[in-house]
Amino acid sequence: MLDTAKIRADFPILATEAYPGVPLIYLDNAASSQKPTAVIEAMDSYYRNHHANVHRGIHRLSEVATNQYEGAREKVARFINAPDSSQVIWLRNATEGFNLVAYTWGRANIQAGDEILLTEMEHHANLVPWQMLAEEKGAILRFIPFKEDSTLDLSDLPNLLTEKTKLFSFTAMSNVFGTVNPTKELVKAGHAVGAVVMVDAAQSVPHMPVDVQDLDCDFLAFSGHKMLGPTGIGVLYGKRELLESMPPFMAGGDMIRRVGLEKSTWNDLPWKFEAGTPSIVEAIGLGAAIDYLTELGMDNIHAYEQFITNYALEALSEVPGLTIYGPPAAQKGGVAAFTIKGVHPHDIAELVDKDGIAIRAGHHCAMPLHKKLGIAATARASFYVHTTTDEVDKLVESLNRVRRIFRL
Amino acid sequence: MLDTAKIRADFPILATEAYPGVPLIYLDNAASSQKPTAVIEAMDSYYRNHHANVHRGIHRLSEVATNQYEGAREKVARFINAPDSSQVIWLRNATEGFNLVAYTWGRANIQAGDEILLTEMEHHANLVPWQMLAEEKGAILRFIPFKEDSTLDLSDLPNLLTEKTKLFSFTAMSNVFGTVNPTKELVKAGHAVGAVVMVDAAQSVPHMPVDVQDLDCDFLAFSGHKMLGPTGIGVLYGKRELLESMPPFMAGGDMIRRVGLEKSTWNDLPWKFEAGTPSIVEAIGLGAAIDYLTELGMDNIHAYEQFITNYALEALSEVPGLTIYGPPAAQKGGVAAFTIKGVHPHDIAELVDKDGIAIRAGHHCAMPLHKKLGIAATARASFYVHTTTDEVDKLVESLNRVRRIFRL
Amino acid sequence: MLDESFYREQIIDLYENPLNHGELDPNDFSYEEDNPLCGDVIRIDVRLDDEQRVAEVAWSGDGCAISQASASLLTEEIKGMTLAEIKAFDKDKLLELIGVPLSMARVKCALLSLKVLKSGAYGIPDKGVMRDEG
Amino acid sequence: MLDESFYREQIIDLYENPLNHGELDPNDFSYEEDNPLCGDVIRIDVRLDDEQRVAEVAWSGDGCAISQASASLLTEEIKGMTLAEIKAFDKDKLLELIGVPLSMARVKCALLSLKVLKSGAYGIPDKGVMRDEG
Ligand SMILES: Cc1ncc(COP(=O)(O)O)c(C=O)c1O
Ligand SMILES: Cc1ncc(COP(=O)(O)O)c(C=O)c1O
Repeated sequence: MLDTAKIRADFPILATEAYPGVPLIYLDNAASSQKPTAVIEAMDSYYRNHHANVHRGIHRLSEVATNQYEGAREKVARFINAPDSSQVIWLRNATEGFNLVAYTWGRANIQAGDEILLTEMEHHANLVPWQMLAEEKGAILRFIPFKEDSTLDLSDLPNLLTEKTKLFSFTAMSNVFGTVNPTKELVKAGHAVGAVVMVDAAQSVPHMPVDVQDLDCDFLAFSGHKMLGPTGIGVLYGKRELLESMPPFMAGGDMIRRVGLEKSTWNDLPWKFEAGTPSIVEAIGLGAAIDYLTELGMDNIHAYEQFITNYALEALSEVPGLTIYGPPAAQKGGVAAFTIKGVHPHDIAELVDKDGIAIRAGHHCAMPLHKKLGIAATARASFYVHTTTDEVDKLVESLNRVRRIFRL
Repeated sequence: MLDTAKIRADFPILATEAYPGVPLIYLDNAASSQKPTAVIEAMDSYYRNHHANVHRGIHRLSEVATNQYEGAREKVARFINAPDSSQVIWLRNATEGFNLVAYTWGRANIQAGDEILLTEMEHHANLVPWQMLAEEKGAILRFIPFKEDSTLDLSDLPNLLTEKTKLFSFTAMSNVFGTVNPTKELVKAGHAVGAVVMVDAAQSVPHMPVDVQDLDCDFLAFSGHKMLGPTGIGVLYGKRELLESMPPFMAGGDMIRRVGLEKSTWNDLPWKFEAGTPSIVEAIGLGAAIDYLTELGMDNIHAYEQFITNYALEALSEVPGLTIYGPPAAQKGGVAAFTIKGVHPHDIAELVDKDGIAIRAGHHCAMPLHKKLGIAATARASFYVHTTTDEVDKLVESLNRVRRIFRL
Repeated sequence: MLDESFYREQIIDLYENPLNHGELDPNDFSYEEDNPLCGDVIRIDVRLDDEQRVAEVAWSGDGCAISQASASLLTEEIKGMTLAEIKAFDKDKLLELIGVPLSMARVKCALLSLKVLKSGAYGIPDKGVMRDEG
Repeated sequence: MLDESFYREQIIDLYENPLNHGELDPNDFSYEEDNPLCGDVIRIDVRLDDEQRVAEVAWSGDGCAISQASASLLTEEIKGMTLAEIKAFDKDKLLELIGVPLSMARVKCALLSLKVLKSGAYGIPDKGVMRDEG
């Protein structure tokens, strides 16, 4: 099991106070994670000692910067077991990954009448880019529904996933329910009908071991800021033949081979998809985050989060009037979305904040999911390697006070 | 005049050594600038004390993060005198700005036979996105040539800039020649024929006062990392009516108002163009860089760079066999691109690097410019607020040693 | 350290027993909008008298205690006002009526009702035309 | 602190007096490529003998001292080699021939000639077909 006391000492922000005398309890990790000292210092030290633009420079600083930057790409490749680091494309965030695939692979391959299969539990990032593509091309969006127990209803899959399905994109883990979907099986089902399969790994890569070769997915995207890394960096993994066959996304410096006034040719992978000066320090920071996560061990992290989630679900269920959305802990990552009868989630979040507890309230960028549940918003507590049972207890205590304020 | 000794103390990297016993002389500022302590610490402190995802959160951290992040947007707006901060769109880098406009405004407005006018001195960032757009739409690219003296040849402008010209995009300052183009006059000429005018300000905003209302340009893009700010952040300024009329670029969280399974509606400016978790700390870092630049004063910075460039041009001209590309110092920003007869620019850059001097060699992402000059590459020294005459002298000394090694 | 007085009794009272809650049909203007941050929705329906003053007003919708209390307080306050007065209604006035210190995100909740009201007030011609046609 | 011995005399010698410089026309294969980093271009033309061994080789192009010296050294080295030997030519062997420590960016310069040579060698069938047609 993880040594949370030791881990907490690695996160400077966890020693701060939300309000004078009120220590911070950070339970908003699914929105964005905090950063350990090792990550902050890797970036700080880079700027103090090594910064230069990458790739185009012969001088030593540029060489050092390029080595660190490309070294971070290799760390990512190893972390997700990509066959080669050239299949790791840097993005701003996971969201850019869906847009990149929609604009490049999508516009080149999706035609009128083609179907794109998603699920009803997708984050807007894995929904709206496909809506735009479908509208442009006259393609059809279809959705795998979720059941009462917040898991996907696969009973109708043979009708939803057919030879018309050109793309199948779904989340490995819901950021609201926490549902961990059967990713490998779904990839296989997609391939069986000849679909290209993309995985939204924004919530899975930070919290459990992910092996892209084992999953056999065609594309997979995630964000650095949710996995102890900096903002401004994300990753798209893709199968080589696909990435090579795709037109570039953005154009500019570094992504070209030769440029004439009228025509240009493209650079090799991964640079073909990386136009202009990239997020250099952010890549290096993500590399440091991966070192930190690897040191803890993704299996250990997953096991610890199972434990703390289980603990939280039990503790929360004792709050009168509280409803938790999502499957039981065994099928669930470290998030607990809930409502309390008689108190709007906004009011819950604001009032527990006064106790120093940071949770989120809203639709969590999953409006259709909430619409189907018939609610506008939920409150959501989400956990990570530094979350303690004591913090969960404090949340429960605070929620009980919220109820009292609302005269419940 | 700027107090360079005082300024240099603000840049930790300037106190480092390129090789043991060899202090760093950083003359690659046009590729990417170094960061003052104030910028590094603003980001460091944010991660240690305030990080959270922005916009969607009610808890205090999210509120603080959102305030800092949106506060940085206001700093940018004031810095370039944008009418409103909602016209400041965050990008990864300047390059993304041209791509954003090409994908959104461009695809909605450019038709077969329309003309896009550029210049022969553009960076690939302001060339290749238009090539892709022109190819998709059957539009025609035209180019304002440059003259022997490295300034634009405007004699044929009435034939190049006509009612067929739907878009006119050009650089305010060439990153190779240093030529400062008559931006305001060119914008006016573009508007006179009804063209939309975009300015590449990647090299101007870091080095001189820029006022978008005075220029009256429709779009303007620049990068944070070239103006003492972090990597991973850039800015697109646009006129409100244009930005409002444009479809979104990338889709996902934060850029939407309502999301249904089949259809979504877009958020207000600027968020309509900002999908997913943005580069939060990078925006804050850029805000700190703007504070630093403002404190020095953009007029002072420009005057100092005129001085140091003048000094460098004179000193370099004494090196036998050295040719400088670009106009005289009065029309030129702080870059000096040059070749030495008998030594390839690569060899120059590598050999001066051994003296601790970082300069760049290559096409500087301006292949067509070099092609027209009939050369594959130049060496380029580029200056900033911390560059001293002593550093320039050391460069000249080092170049003379390069000549000796090459038996010249 | 939960400041239990933070949600003034009044807010909770109004949340439990809202003022002017309901819908008016027909009405002289009606407008509905949501806060995309959280999905709060407010609709305000207004009937004017012969002098174009607010004769009747009702609000409906879903939302947090702040946005609901704000809608109650606002609709109570504007009774008898002219359209011009509504258009000039200052947001600080509403925040004052609410009377509790609000964070930025909550200010949006608090002002949603005012935004809806003003959109409706400015939208009258359009709405009118639509009603005439329909 | 400029290490003047860094560019070994040999590199400068070869830069001043390249070996096997020129073009071969006709040839059994010819390939040209650039290093997009810097615009260096190398072209290598090869004529094979009856045993499919390199009989004649010439290179042309523009570039830095490293890429030019590398082309001289490589073309000198492969004379008499079979296609199979060329395809198996190890890049470390070439770096050894160059003999000066190189930074990453310069390793690309140094290996450009080998990349060109191998591309040409692997491309023979295509080239052959094209020549037959033309
Ligand atoms: C004139 C000019 N335009 C555009 C760019 C592109 O900037 P970035 O690579 O930060 O997108 C640069 C810098 O390389 C430049 O000098
Ligand atoms: C499941 C899921 N997908 C995609 C995203 C988008 O991530 P980002 O905002 O970093 O692009 C998120 C996070 O908000 C998420 O939880």
